[in-house]
Amino acid sequence: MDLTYTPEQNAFRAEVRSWLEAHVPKGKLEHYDATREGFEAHRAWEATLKSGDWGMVTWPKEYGGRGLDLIQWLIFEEEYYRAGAPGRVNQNGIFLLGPTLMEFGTHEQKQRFLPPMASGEEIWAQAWSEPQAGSDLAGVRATAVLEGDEYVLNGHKIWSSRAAFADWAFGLFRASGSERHKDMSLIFFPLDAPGVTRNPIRKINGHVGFAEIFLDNVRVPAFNRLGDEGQGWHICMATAGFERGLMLRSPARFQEAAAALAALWQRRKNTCDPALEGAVVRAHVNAESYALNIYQTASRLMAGAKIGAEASTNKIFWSEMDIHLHETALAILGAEAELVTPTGEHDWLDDYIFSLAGPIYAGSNEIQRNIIAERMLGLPR
Amino acid sequence: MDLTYTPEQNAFRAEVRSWLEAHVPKGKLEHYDATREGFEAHRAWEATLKSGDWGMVTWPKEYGGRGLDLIQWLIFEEEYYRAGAPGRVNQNGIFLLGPTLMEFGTHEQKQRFLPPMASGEEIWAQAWSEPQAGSDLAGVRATAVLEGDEYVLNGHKIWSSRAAFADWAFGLFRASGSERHKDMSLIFFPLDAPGVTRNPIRKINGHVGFAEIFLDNVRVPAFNRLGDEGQGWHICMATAGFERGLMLRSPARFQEAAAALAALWQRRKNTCDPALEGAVVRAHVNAESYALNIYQTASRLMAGAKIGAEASTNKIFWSEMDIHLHETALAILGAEAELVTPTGEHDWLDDYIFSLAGPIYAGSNEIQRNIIAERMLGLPR
Amino acid sequence: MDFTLSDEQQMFADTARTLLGDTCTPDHWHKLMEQGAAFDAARWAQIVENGFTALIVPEAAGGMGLGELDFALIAIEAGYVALPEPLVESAGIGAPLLASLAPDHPPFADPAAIIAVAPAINPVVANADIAAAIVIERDGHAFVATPDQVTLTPMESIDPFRRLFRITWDEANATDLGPADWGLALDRAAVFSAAMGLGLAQRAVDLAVGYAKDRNQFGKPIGSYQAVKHHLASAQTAIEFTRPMVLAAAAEVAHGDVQSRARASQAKIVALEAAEQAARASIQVHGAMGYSWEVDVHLFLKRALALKQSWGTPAFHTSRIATRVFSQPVGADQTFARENENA
Amino acid sequence: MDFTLSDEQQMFADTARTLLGDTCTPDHWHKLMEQGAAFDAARWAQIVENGFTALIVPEAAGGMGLGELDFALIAIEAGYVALPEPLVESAGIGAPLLASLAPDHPPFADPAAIIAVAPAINPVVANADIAAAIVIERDGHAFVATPDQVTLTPMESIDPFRRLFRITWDEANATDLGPADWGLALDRAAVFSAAMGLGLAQRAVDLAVGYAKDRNQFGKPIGSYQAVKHHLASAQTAIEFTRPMVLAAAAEVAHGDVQSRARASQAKIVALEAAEQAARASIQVHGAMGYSWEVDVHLFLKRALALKQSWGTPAFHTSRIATRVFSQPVGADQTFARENENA
Repeated sequence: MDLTYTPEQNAFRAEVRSWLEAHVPKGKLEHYDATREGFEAHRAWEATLKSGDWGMVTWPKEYGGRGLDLIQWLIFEEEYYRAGAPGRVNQNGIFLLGPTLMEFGTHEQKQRFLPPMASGEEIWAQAWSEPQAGSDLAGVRATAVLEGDEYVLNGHKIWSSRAAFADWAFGLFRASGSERHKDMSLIFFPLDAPGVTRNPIRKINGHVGFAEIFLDNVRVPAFNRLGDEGQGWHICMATAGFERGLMLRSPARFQEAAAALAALWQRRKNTCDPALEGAVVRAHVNAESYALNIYQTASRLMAGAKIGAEASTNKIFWSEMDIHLHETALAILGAEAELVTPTGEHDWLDDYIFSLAGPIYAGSNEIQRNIIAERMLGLPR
Repeated sequence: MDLTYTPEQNAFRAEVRSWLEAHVPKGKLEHYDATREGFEAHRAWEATLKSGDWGMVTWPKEYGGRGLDLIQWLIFEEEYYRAGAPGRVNQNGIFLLGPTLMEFGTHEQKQRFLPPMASGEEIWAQAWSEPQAGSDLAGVRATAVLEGDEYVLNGHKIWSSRAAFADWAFGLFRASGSERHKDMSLIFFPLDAPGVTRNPIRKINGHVGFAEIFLDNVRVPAFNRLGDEGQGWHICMATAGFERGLMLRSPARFQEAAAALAALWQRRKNTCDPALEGAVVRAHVNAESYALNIYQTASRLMAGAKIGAEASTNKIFWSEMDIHLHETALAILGAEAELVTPTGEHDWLDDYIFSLAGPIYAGSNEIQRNIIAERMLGLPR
Repeated sequence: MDFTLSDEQQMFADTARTLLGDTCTPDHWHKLMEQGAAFDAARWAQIVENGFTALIVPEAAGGMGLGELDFALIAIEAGYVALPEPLVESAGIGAPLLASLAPDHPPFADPAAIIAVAPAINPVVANADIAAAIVIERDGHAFVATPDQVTLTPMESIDPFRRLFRITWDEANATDLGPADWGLALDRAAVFSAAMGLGLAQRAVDLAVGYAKDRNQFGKPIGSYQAVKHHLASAQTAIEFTRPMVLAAAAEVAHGDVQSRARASQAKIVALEAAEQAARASIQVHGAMGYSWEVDVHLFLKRALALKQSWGTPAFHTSRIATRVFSQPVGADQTFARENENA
Repeated sequence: MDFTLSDEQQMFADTARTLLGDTCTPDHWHKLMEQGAAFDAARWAQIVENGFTALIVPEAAGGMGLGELDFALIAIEAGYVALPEPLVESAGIGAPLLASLAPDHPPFADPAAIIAVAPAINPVVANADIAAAIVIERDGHAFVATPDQVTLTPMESIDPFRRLFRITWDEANATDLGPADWGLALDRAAVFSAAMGLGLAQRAVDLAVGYAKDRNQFGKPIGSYQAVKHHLASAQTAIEFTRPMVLAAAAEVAHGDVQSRARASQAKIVALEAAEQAARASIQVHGAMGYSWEVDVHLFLKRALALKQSWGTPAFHTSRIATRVFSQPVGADQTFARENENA
């Protein structure tokens, strides 16, 4: 165990920091889920990132990445959040589908899809849930029928994040007449293909972060199927692991939020309940706990280990810590907590509302606790 | 709604207070679960109580009670805890079996069993659980076979509270060969009857509050069966309602504990984390919430209502509030929290350990939440 | 000692529940939100017609002169429907305050008139732009002004049904009504906020129960899963222990002593906590649905957040309870004790 | 930057786990409790023989001169078996403290000798009666004495395996070793208490998992019920996030800066919380069994309670973290920052 950075790692941090200082937009961009303009501003930021070769630092160079290791990734993320750089509009692509493609895709698929994903030219939505299939994904009813070298897709997807404005979506489809986990395939489709209708769904903060998608005889090449026919459930479970796990929730985000909370506290502590200081300190402790856990996991993965059920413990930990942190902020804000923040200021209220979704999406915390109990602890189903 | 006491109620309070001031033992009695001596000292106190006609104030006079209403009972309890009077060693009898006997017993049974219960001459243990039947009481295997006008009892009971020193026990027995909820009867047996063996079980505070009981062809008269043959499950469920409900956990206990906590805080606040004051105040709020809820229930019952699933909400509330209160006390005590208290002082540590049993006994809080969800909210089984 | 409601009180509550439940429906919420509106004139007229705005206004000011407990029962129902109109703020807080100082003030001629309140403890004032009178606190005095006599800056609340304003004003353009009982106004506000919280909490649970019975996952209703049951059972338990606290606090407001102030504070803390807990449990049970604008449970979360912090933060109210705990006798015989009896 | 253990460290931990697991069994706990004893000479001899008491004693005092991380791995295993003997107190805290001041002190001739510590922060001192030396804090100095030079009053702990004493003494009967690094002793104590807490927590969960697989109610193992699963999954989650904190804190103790002090405090807080949470979940899962002396989980609860408050209360350690948060830069790039780099 050596908890110091190498000179190379320190030099890398300095490089990231100076590039970000030169390129991060000064004002806060409108949220990518708020309007088409906000979405496109974030796409432009992805292009800027790509111009510095920062699109997806851990991916191999041939697929649009920079070929860095996980510690470098963590350093990049730390600097990224420290600089207050914009949120990643393509997170469904780069953090969720990307790693899955890397594991299950053919070389041709990787060449086709990864570089425009890393550059933000193609922005992805996920299309897992259906009206009757939320936590119970095996209840998916949308179908994919192979006709020649094309799939014909039909069905109704819902709670598709980013789908209001994105270019592509990936989703689970089943062979006609199949049931539960069997005969499902993971297939990509363009959101502007003939037969696709999307209706935005407003989130409780008013943003159109979700959409429902109707697919009516949408034709896509068989090339768009990831993995073998019928392997969809297996791949989907792997993706869910990524979603809950390492990539999507880098510790830097929570550490910066905890630092902002500490600053808020110092500005307001003379007009607040002094007992709140304990919660402010605790937010810092939680964020460090999370960061150290991720550093440990990164070290283990670099030493050859595979990520397992600890993805579920991560999911529970970050979602609960995020709520605690934002609850504390609202308590500090007191009677002003209900007021919508002027543009440009730290939006504690919106982030609190968003934090409440944490225990729900990417596999509800109830499901995660079942997974931990059954797979880590070996309790019976 | 009228939240003031009548002059008669105030006079009653004064009468209780002056009697208790004259009679409550000055020193703290040894715990009734600690030793035989402690047990007998509490039996002697019950006799003193009875001498003032305070044995069981709400019972009819003909069964050894005083015939008072529930508001008077609450006033009595308030004064009882305020005076620091000894714990009721016969609580399994007076609070649990007594109300059940009142509802299901014959006049002869009431005449035989209630007066010596109210006077402490006969002290009762409960004998519900068996090694394979804890939360799942319908799994009871002990049998009762009618031979002439006697039952022959066989089986193995465990976690019988008070059974190490008590005189009588009541338990569930089933007809040979019957299953689950069917053909069970509630039967009383003397703990010194031939064929009864009892082994004390030490609790985690070292007290022998439990025993296991082996019954080997124990013969008792059929008179000792409460209700009809086979009605045992039904009666037992009613008893469980009493146990969780109004009688066993009078608000006064928690209000006095909250008051003691406030006093502890005031003595120690200069050497403590100031943020603990919030928890001290909260303990008071919780105890008042509980008291007001019980006053409301008492008023409703006096107006003719029946107690329902709210017994389960009570169980959850008092057990969680009790843990919170004692956790707070230990936090105030800090590094001295682990030290066993000298006899005579408020034993926060032992009470904390006892509080942890709250969510377990009298139907675990998990079971109570199921009951609330199914019976109050109407969710499916 | 009697903790039951009278038949008349029960009838008031039933009337309010029927009226508000019939008019303030999910469809109506959606319509208001689409319009960006937070006031329905037709419903307000019905509320006025049923006498709810006159309930605790003294008879001297043309009201019915009933007590806080009576009004609290209505406020519970207002919470149950996330009522947008300022029934509680105007008729529960503003009107009795103004009536105690100026029973002949013109708004009392019209029971539909809205009386807004701007206490020092709140940074914003609700519905000030549509008020017939705004009662403003400064140095313990109450000043009264009309909207055109002050400067109002709209502030957006997370709750789409709260219409808030920052107010700046000049004593020259307002009428000084002299020293006012702002403590009593605060106690009423705390108790009625608590009552609304109780209604919010019960509705959040009821919405989740309805959903959990209908929604199937893994081949059975999600309401049959223990995790769902336990979330909702915990929320309902909090509600059961909030209700008597709110009713007692309402019944005792008029005492105006350290115990009644502490009770009002207790009620506000536990009721808004129960509301927040219930709303969050409800959102969690609704899954992704709970996070969308289409499911109405967010309205209950947002109102709970707003009421929790306005009219005194939880820390403020905890300090009022601490005053009672550490300055007066506590213990089993003190549940209904009064300050003057301990003097 | 590498967060993995070396093969040698892994081997130490495995050896400790085997040795302690083989000798400190439930049967052995019960035997000790029946005897009212809290020290097993045979096991202590084996611990000594394996070099665990010499691990972090400097080579100058005849020790192995290894680091806190190495010892923390042993302390985790000591927690896992609720070890009665004073391995952590003596070899982890007392010995390195005494060795830093007096490497030639007679006890170091015997690796089995017990070195007790009486810091100002603790009201009691463990195992003082069987110590070869007691190191006592006064005014920043360390004094050393033998048990017969001081007055020891036995104090009963709720943990049957903790042997505690209040100590009174006179400087005339002790040797003044001069100013000592009591801060370092406290950091070691915090980190090793945290390590024990991690072991306690995991054992409490493991005991409950074993019980929940075997115990049937309503026709199936109780471990198949969601409520049981979720209690234990929550406890295990806390453990997963405690372990890296404890290891990092141990690896950083030697820095002796505001960050390493905060890290030690963080580790102590989260680890003892995890231990208490796990023990309580385990008791709850055991049902009535969990409340009896026969099921060993109570040992883990009691040790957790004791360690949580000794060597600084949670409030004390929170204030040390606050010092770090409010006096040094915080944020995403500060996870491994050092005070001297920020000077």
